[in-house]
Parts: sequence; structure tokens; C-alpha cells
Amino acid sequence: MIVDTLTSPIILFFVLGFFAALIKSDLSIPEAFGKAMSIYLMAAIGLKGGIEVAEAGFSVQLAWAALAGLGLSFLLPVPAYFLLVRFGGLKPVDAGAVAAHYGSVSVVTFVTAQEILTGRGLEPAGYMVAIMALMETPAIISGLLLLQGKKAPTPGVPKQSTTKLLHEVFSNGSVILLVGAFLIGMVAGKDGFAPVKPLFDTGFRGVLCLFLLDMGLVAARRLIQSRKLTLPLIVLAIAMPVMNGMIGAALGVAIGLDPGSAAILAVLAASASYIAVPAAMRLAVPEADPGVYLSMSLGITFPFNIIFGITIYAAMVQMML
Amino acid sequence: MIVDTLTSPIILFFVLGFFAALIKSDLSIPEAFGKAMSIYLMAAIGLKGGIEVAEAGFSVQLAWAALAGLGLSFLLPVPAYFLLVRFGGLKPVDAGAVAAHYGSVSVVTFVTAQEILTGRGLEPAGYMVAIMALMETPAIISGLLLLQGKKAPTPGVPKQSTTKLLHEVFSNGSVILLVGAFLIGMVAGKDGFAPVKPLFDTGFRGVLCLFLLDMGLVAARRLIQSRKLTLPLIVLAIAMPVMNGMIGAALGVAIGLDPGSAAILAVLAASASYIAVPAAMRLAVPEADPGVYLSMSLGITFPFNIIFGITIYAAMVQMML
Amino acid sequence: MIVDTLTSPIILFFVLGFFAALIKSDLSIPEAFGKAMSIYLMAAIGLKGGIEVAEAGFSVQLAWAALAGLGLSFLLPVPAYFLLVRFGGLKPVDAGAVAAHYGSVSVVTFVTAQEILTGRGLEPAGYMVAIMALMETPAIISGLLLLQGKKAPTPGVPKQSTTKLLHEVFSNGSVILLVGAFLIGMVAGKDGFAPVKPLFDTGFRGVLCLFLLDMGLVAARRLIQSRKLTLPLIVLAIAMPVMNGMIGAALGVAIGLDPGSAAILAVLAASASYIAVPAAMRLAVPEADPGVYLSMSLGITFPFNIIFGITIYAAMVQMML
Amino acid sequence: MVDTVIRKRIEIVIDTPLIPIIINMIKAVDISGWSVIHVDSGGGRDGEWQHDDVTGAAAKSILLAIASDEKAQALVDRIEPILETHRLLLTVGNVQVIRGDKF
Amino acid sequence: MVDTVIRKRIEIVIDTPLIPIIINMIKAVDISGWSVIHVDSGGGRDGEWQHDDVTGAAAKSILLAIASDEKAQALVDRIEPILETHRLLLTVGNVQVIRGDKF
Amino acid sequence: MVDTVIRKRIEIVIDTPLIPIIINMIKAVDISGWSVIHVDSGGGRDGEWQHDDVTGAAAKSILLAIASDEKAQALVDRIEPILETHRLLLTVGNVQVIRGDKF
Ligand SMILES: Nc1ncnc2c1ncn2[C@@H]1O[C@H](COP(=O)(O)O)[C@@H](O)[C@H]1O
Ligand SMILES: Nc1ncnc2c1ncn2[C@@H]1O[C@H](COP(=O)(O)O)[C@@H](O)[C@H]1O
Ligand SMILES: Nc1ncnc2c1ncn2[C@@H]1O[C@H](COP(=O)(O)O)[C@@H](O)[C@H]1O
Ligand code: NA
Ligand code: NA
Ligand code: NA
Repeated sequence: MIVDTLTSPIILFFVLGFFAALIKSDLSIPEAFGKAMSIYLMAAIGLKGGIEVAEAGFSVQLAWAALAGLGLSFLLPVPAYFLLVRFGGLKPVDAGAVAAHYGSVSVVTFVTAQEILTGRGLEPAGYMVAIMALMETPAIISGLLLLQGKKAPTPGVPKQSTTKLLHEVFSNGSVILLVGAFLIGMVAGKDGFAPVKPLFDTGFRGVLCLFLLDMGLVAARRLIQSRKLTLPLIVLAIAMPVMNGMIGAALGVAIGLDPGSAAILAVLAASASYIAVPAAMRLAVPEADPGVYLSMSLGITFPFNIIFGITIYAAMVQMML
Repeated sequence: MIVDTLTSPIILFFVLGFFAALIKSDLSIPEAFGKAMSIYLMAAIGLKGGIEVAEAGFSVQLAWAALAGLGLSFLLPVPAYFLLVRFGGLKPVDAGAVAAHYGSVSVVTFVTAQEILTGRGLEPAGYMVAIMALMETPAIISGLLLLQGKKAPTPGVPKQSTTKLLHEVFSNGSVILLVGAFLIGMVAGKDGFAPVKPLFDTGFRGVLCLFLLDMGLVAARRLIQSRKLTLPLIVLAIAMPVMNGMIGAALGVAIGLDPGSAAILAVLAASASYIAVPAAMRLAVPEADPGVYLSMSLGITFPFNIIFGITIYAAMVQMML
Repeated sequence: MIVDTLTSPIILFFVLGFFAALIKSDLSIPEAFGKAMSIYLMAAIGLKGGIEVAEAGFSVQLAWAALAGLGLSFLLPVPAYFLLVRFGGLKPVDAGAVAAHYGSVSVVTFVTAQEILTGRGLEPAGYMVAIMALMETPAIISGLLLLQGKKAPTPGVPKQSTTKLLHEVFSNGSVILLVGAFLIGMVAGKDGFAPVKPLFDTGFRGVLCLFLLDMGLVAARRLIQSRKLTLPLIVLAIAMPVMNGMIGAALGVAIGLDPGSAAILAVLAASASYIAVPAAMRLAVPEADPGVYLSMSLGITFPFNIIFGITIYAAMVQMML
Repeated sequence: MVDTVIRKRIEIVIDTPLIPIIINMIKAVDISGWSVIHVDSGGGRDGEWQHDDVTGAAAKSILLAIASDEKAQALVDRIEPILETHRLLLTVGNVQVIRGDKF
Repeated sequence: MVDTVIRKRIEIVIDTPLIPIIINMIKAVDISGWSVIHVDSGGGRDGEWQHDDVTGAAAKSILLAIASDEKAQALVDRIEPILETHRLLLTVGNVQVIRGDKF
Repeated sequence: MVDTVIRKRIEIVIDTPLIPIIINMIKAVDISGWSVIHVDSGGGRDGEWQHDDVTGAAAKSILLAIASDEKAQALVDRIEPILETHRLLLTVGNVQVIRGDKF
């Protein structure tokens, strides 16, 4: 199965980007193009999920999956935090910030997993994209709760008020776009979607290739430029996703999800955020070192998940069934 | 019909953007991506119009429509100017600048109307895109004529020469692109267009969705940040398009255009520029406050036209027939 | 045939851009969009070439074509250098820098030629895209060798080490992307390509139109702003591509390439780089005046090749057969 | 010849996500405005970085504000405690402006 | 050690569409060059703005020009009358340059 | 009130492809960091240019570095010989910084 994955153009473009950055090529994707692709991808998966839910209707599974997703995002940072402090040797502020990343999710890992699983006949349910949106932000709150009291208030700077933080968390651009496109998909339905389908459906995998090329470059550059990674942190950046993936897989199977959906729940649990959470942490815990959390989530966990993780978590689910 | 409009993904993406900006989400579309989409859309509608004219040939209607368009763009600023001074309480420089916006047209409103009307079986004639290009700039000249003498010459700054201004007006990027693509469509014809059709035709509605998402964000942010809007100005920003739309509809019906073309002429009359004219006014009348004209045309008239106006103007035409 | 070319939308968009810049229109394509399109085009042609080679297998022709390409890129700068010094009146540093441009290739000229030749039933072999990648960089080394000793070392600045320069040459972004996409195409093959085909195949010609619009603008602006072009340089900027094209055509026919491949080899020989080589020259020979080499390659040779050259080189090949 | 007065030119190299914190301070000390300049790349104790990175969390900008001596001092006093934790680089220079009363 | 002389560093925060007006003035007073710096966002008496806006009419830039005392003064004199109407923010500072004769 | 010291603000208008050469010099004289500012367009003896150009070979940037007198002088000495050949525009100004020991 790993071989399957490794001959898929999507993964190969990621490897190409990663390789180009490692040999210090000057290949680079303009920032605006990268952002444009991520907006396109989020709109496309949101729409697709919404249409599928409009077709299939709400179900008990959906409710269970939502609960599971919320719970995972909220609780996974807790063991992560203690591992990061004890085993990783991080200061509490840094550990809290990193933990929030591992509770939250990576949209690109989700999309890549969806493509790979669908290619193997394990298509996840349409509502899983909504579950992903749900999982983006609880981990941020959870990470900040872990830091409560640990963080000396800086003189002269008023503490971020909780309502302000909650607002930031729920009005986060990617959450709004995912949820908004999901609702548009539900309202428009299959017929309403038909006219816009050529862009959002047909072009999807090709754009994903180019976006993963970009992510490969970004991940490898982050890895090269990071000076904050110690061996324990590298180990944790692989062990935590495997551990979280296993918990996600077990939970998915336990609540009776179909194999594809359970696998994608595992992928979501295993993946670590590198867009929404870093931005939130930068603002809420500026003392935490972005060099640590970006290197771990983007430099190690993300490539690990794309190349090996997805296949591993799918295998876990199939062994548990 | 309003309900129809409100379940179209195109409009829903606009509403999503508008909503995101209202709740102060950090969702944003990179500037370069927005410009890229508008270049794509203009090239696509230009090509499409040119091909249709190549098929249908020139006609008396086309000539009448061109005359009507030119006349509307040149004359609509006149009543607008007096309304803005008397009822809106604007200074002459500001009133002249705003009036020019309402004589000119909005490309996105045109494209959205074309999609919505086509969806209802009221497809406008292909040449209407050329009429739109014709209508972009006369209003600028008209607005400046209204200001003749009203504007104290600033010491040390040579007056903008008229030939220089005319050059700027006719070499305007969007006019060149629209007219150029139109001519390319006419030269290439249906067969020549076939190889490039997949990009320009198939992807069109999807790109329009994402572009309206962007426009929703921009319009709402403009509305929130504006401090120059008074109640009379808000009323005028809705009354002027309705009035202009009615004039456009009547003229379209009077010169014997088919219902779709008459409706789109009404939409063009009703729409207000927010790209070509602001840039020209900024340079020609720097004393005019951009806060006023952008807030009115982009913050109020544009969303009003997209969500309600298009349907209203189409209904006007159908009542007049 | 020239007429054929001149009614193709691809060429017409180039002419439109060129015209818009000549009349000093403010039409402009955002830098990020231009770069995005060039990344897309390189990925697309790389993939396509790789898939075709995967289908057709390696062949003796491929090996001969590779040798021919390498030889052309490495040797064409030599006569160019002497012409530029003797006839063009350039200083040695400038002549060396310009010569390197004419040994290397222009990706856009290649792609445009491929489209035009395919449209005439002269489709080049798939492997020619790999030959293009091979031809990008030897000319840089060759140009620098010509300058050996001519260039006074600047006090305080350590000479660029050769290994560093070689690294820069081979890790060049466009080489990596072309070769990488080519290999991905070979690994994925026709079946693996199927899911990403809609983006890379269907949209290709349309994107090429918009990219040539951009290139038309850039080329004409470069021509207008250049103050370094003398009549001899203008003559050389047309004579050198014709001469190089003839050599390429002869070599292609001599090694037994099919007419399409021979024609594209001629196009490659005739084309001049305006991305990889200028960047390399700027860094390796900062004393050379970029105004000279960009004006010649981008302002004159590029438009000449797009509008007339491709047709001329194809005709040369057909006369030689 | 036009009359000019001396004002302070405050320049802060700052992580883009942290800009709102400083803008709040600028408003608090009643400085009349600010501009955010785009920084493409850079390097420091923490290594080098480029702007073209999807996360945006590591992007940097320059905040520029022109202010009177007094307001500049008030801003510097507020920023000083977070200078190290927020990894800011703050410089203050002198410039001449026309109609200095508006700063 | 290299010889340096003092020249003026003129910095103008300006609406992007108005740049050609000032460039004409720069040329008129014979200043040798200028650079336009990209401004992402800002705030002032008129509220806040972002650059990422399709209209472009509200975008701002910074015009930077290095010039001799004399030429700088000539430029400032020309700009002064339109400072308010065109909503410019003009500052002038001192910098050292090498080979000052070219400014 | 916070203690400040005077440091040098070095600003270099430079062709973007040449930046690595100067960064090497910055590192060689042990200056602690630098920032690269995005320049959109400009004009000089060689005519005008815009940034939105696919070649990238003609794009310009501004390199900004804050440094002590001594290190600034060392950098200027290194740059001086290539000032003309590499078409650099170098200016040095004075700014106040807090905790000047890190520069
Ligand atoms: N004191 C200031 N320092 C730096 N930039 C300013 C200042 N005041 C205004 N600006 C810039 O100039 C623009 C227009 O200011 P205003 O005319 O006050 O609305 C603002 O959006 C800022 O980008
Ligand atoms: N006096 C100046 N002030 C600010 N920028 C300048 C000045 N002179 C030149 N430049 C910048 O340096 C670039 C090259 O100048 P030049 O070498 O004179 O062609 C110009 O395009 C400007 O961006
Ligand atoms: N001396 C300096 N001059 C100019 N910019 C600097 C300097 N030091 C640091 N920076 C900028 O601030 C960022 C963070 O620096 P640091 O905190 O030292 O890693 C760097 O990436 C640069 O963009
Ligand atoms: Na997770
Ligand atoms: Na109108
Ligand atoms: Na060549």
C-alpha cells in the first residue's frame, strides 16, 4: 500500500517539493498562489461535503462523529502537553502551544487522505469535512487552559480577554470558509452545484498536486532552518501522531463509523495544525517560540503523515474491524 | 425569483464573504488572486461576446444598443450630480466624483447578471459585453465636465491636460482587455476558440463564485470602515441604481432589444464602477474624498445590485414589454 | 502559415499584451499570477513529456536529441560572443552575458511552438521537454568560461566558487520542476495521470493564452524602457535566433528526428532565456548590464520568435527534409 | 521656504500576527496613524526566513509611525516590557515634517 | 575609511494612484531616482485600510528618494501646497551616503 | 523612561538577485540580522522599472540592517568597492535603540 501511495502523482509532487528544498533549489511558489490554492481546496471540499450530506441526510453516525471529533480536539492536547514537558523537556508555554497544534487538524493532510482512501475504495462519508471544521479550534482553547497560570502576565499588556479569543477562534478564516462552503453545498444540492462543478470537482486533484509541491518546499525549508529541534522533540513529532491516530481509529471503530470515515477520523486525530493554530498561538502566547511548534508540526509530523501516516492509520482501522 | 437567486451558489458565496467580513473574520483573498480572477473573467466574457458576434454578425440592434449605452454613461451622471449636491449634501468635487461612478459600470455586476438571466432563459445578446466596454469611460469625462470651474487649481500643480486624461480613459486596462478579448473572439470564431474553451468556458462559474466571495469581503469591509456615509447618501446609493435601472430598462425596451439584453442594459445603467472610475478620479480630482465614492458604490450599491437589483431590473423589463 | 499563426488565440493574446503596453495602458498581470502560470505550465509539459516517454520507451533518437541539445546549448554562445563583441560593439562582460542567454532556451517559446506545431500535425516527440530541461543550463557555464580572465575580480568580494555556481545551475527552480514533473509523469504513467489530467491537460491552452498576454506586456515594456539597444544589437537579436534556428534545424534533420521534433529543436536553439539565465548572470557577472541582455532576449528575440520565428524554423526543417 | 519641525520616526520589525497588539498601543498613546510595510525575508539570531510560506505565522512586517517626541516616548515605554518576549526590533529616528501639529 | 557626506532621505506615504504626480515633481527638481515601497495596511484619521482590495483606489505606498539638501528643499516646496488636499505624509531625515556627488 | 543608545540604520537599495552577496558581508562583519523590504517600482539613471515582471532579474529590494557604529563602518568598507559595479544605493542614518548591546 505504501508503494501505491508513493506512485500517486499527488504524493510525488510533495516529494519533489521536499527534495527541491533539501538540495536548496530556488524553486518557490508565490505566497499568493499558495493561499489561493488553499482557499480553492477548502471551498471545494466544503461544497462536496455539503452536497453529500444534502443527499444522505443527517444521521446518528454524523452526531457521534461530531462528538468524537470535538472530544478528540479538546482532549488530545492534555497527554501531549505532559509528554512535551516531561519527555520533550519543553518549557510550559512552549509545551502548551505545541499541544494545541496536535489537538487541531491539518486540512491538507485531510484532503490528501481523502484522495488516497477514495482511490482504495474507502471513501469517507461526506460529513467528515464538517467534523474537520469542528476539530480545528477546540484544541486552541484547550491549549490555553493548560497554560492558565503558567504564563506570567506581561506588565502593561492587558490580558487577552476570553470572549475576544473565542471570537478569534470561531471567526477564523478557514473555519468560516469550510463551514460556509459546506452550508452552500447543502443549500445548493447536486443540481445547484452542477454549474460550478467543473471548477471545483474536475480541477481538484491537479490543484492538490501543485499545493503539495508547495507544502513540500515549505515543510523541508522549515526543517532545514529550524534550530530548535532536539532528538526527544523529533521522536515526539512522530510518536504523538501515531498515538493520536490510534486513539482516533479506535474511537471511530467504537462509534460504528464505516472504515473510510474511521480512517479519516484517525488521520484528523493524528494530524497537526500549521495554519490556524500557529496564528492563534502567536497572538495569545507570544512568549512561546514559533520555531518549536512550526518545526514539529510542519517540518516533521506533516511529511510523516502524508508519506507514511495515512497508510498506517488506514491499516490500524482495518485491523480493528 | 429572489429565492432562486438566493440559492444560487454564486450569490451564496457573495453572502458568505459579506457575512465573514461583518463578523470580522480574518478570511482574506490575496490581492494577486483577486486581480487574477478579474483578468480571467474579463478575458472570458470578452471572448464569449466576440464569438457570438462572429456567429450572429452585426445588426441594427447592436448599433442602437451601442448608442444607448454611450448615452446612458454620458448622461446619467448629470441628474446624479444634482441629487448628490442637493439631497446628499456633498461638496461639488465629491458629487462630481460620485456621479461619474454611477454613470460607469461594474463588470462583476454584469457577469453575475448574465449568469442569473441565462439561468432563467433570458440570455442577453453576445454584443452586450462590447456595450459594457463602451460604457466604462464616458462617465469619467462627463463627471469631469461637471466639475469644470468648480475645482480650484492647486498652485504648483499643472492642470491635467485633456488629451492625457482621454488617453488614460481609453487605455484603461479593463477596457483594453475586454475589447481585446472581444476582438480575439471575433477573429478566432467558434473553431479557433475550441482549444481554449475548457479554461474560459468550463471554469467560468466556479471562478465567479470565488471572485464574489472576495467581493463580498471587500464590500462589507468597505462598509464597516467607512465613516463618511450619511443617511441621505445611503438612500441615494439605493435610489440612484433603481432610478438608473429604470431608465436603462425603458431605453432597452424602446430600442427593441430582446428581454435579456434590455435587462442587462438596465443592470449596466444601474451598476456603479469601483475599479476604473475610482482610479481615474483619484488622479484627476485628488481633492475628492475616496471614502465617499468607494463606500457608496462598493459598500452599498454593489451588494444591493447583486442581491436584489438584478432581479428588480429584470422584472422592470418584463413589466414594460 | 503565418496567417494561421496570427489567428490563433494564443498568439493574439500575446499581440494584445504587446499592443496594450505600447499604447501605455495600465493593464498589468500581478507578478504572483504570472509566476503561478509559469509553474503550472512547466508542471504540465513535464508531466506530459514523462507520460509520453513512459508509453514510447527510450529510443536511440532520444539519446541523439539529448546529445544535440547539450551540444547546442554549450556551443551556440561561442559564435554569439564574437558577433556581439565585433559586430555588436559590446564590452566582453556584456557580450558573455548575452551569449549565455542565446545558448539557453525559453520555456514559453517552446510551449507555444509545441501548440502551433501540433495544430499543424507536426507533434514533437514527448521527450523533447526533457531535452529542453537539459538545454537550460550548459549555456550559463559556457558564457562564464568565455568571460574567464576578462572579468577583473572585485576587491573584497571572493570569486564565486565553481562548485557553488554548478549547484546554482543544477538546482535552478525551473530545471527541478521540469525534470521532476517529467519523472513523475514517467512513474505515474497514463493511468496514474488520469485523475490529475483535467487540470493539467484541459486547462493548458487557456492558461497559455493568459500567460502570453502577460509576456506581451512584459516584452513590450522592456522594449520601451530599454535605452541600451543600438541598431547593431537589434539586428543581432533577430539574426542570432535565425542563425541558431538554422543550425538546430540542420542538426535535428541530420540525427534523424521526426519533422516535429527537429522543428522544436530548431526553436530551442533559436530561443533565448529570460528567466534562468538573467538570474544567474546577475549574480555571477553583476558588472554586466541587465538592460542589455533583457532588452535583447525579452524585448526583441522573444516576440520575433513567437510571431515569426516558429513558422520560419518549421519551414526550414521541411525544406531540409 | 516651508517651516518644518522635528518629529520621531518609529520603526518596529515585528511578527505580522503581533501587529494588532502594537496598534492597540499606538491608539492608546494617541498617535495619529501608522503604516505596515511588507517585509519579504530576513535573518537574525533565529535563522533566516522567507515570507512565502503558507502558515503566515512566521512572516514579519515593519510598523512605521511618525509621532511627537512625547507620544513616541510614551509608545516606547509601553513597548519596552514586551520587547524581548515578543522579539521586536524597535528603532527611533529624527525626521523633519511640515505642519507638525497634526502628530 | 570611506568618505561620506550628508544627504536628505525623503519619505512620503501616499495613495498609490497619486504616485505619478510626485514622480513628475521629483523629475522636475532633478532628483536622480526614487523607489516605491509596498505598504500592506495602515490607519489614520480616516480609519484603517488593507491593501488586499480589488479597487486599488485606496492602496497606499511609500515613495523614497535620496537627494541633496537643495533638491530636497525644492521638492518639499513643490509638494507643500498639495500636502493637505492629496493627504500626503511627508518626512525628511538625514543620512550619510558615499560618493554624494550623484545625488 | 527607558535608556536608549544610538545605532546605525543601514539601508541599501539593491537588485534582488544580488542580495545574497550583501548578506554574506553582513554575516562576515557579525551584524546580528537584516530585513528585506519589498520595492514595487522605481526609477533612476537607467529608466523606470516595475516589479511585476516574470524575469525577476530586474526586481529591486531594500536591505535594512541595524548595527553598531563599528560594524556599520566595517560593512560600508566592504560594500564600497562594489557600489558602482553592482549599482547599489547605500545610506546610513542614526537611530535610537533600546538595549543596544545586542547590535
Ligand atoms: N503618524 C503616522 N505614521 C505613519 N503612517 C501614517 C501616520 N498617519 C497616517 N499614516 C498613513 O497614512 C494613511 C492616511 O492617513 P490619514 O490621512 O490620517 O487617514 C494611513 O492609513 C497610514 O497608512
Ligand atoms: N535618489 C534615489 N532615491 C531613491 N531610490 C533611488 C534613487 N536613485 C536610484 N534609486 C533606486 O535605485 C534604482 C536603480 O537606480 P539607477 O542605478 O540610478 O538606475 C532605481 O530604479 C530606484 O529604485
Ligand atoms: N540588526 C537587524 N537589522 C535589521 N533587521 C533585523 C536585525 N536583527 C533582526 N532583524 C529582523 O528581525 C527578525 C528576527 O530577528 P531575531 O529575533 O534576531 O531572530 C529577523 O528575521 C530580521 O527580519
Ligand atoms: Na490532531
Ligand atoms: Na451605471
Ligand atoms: Na537557444
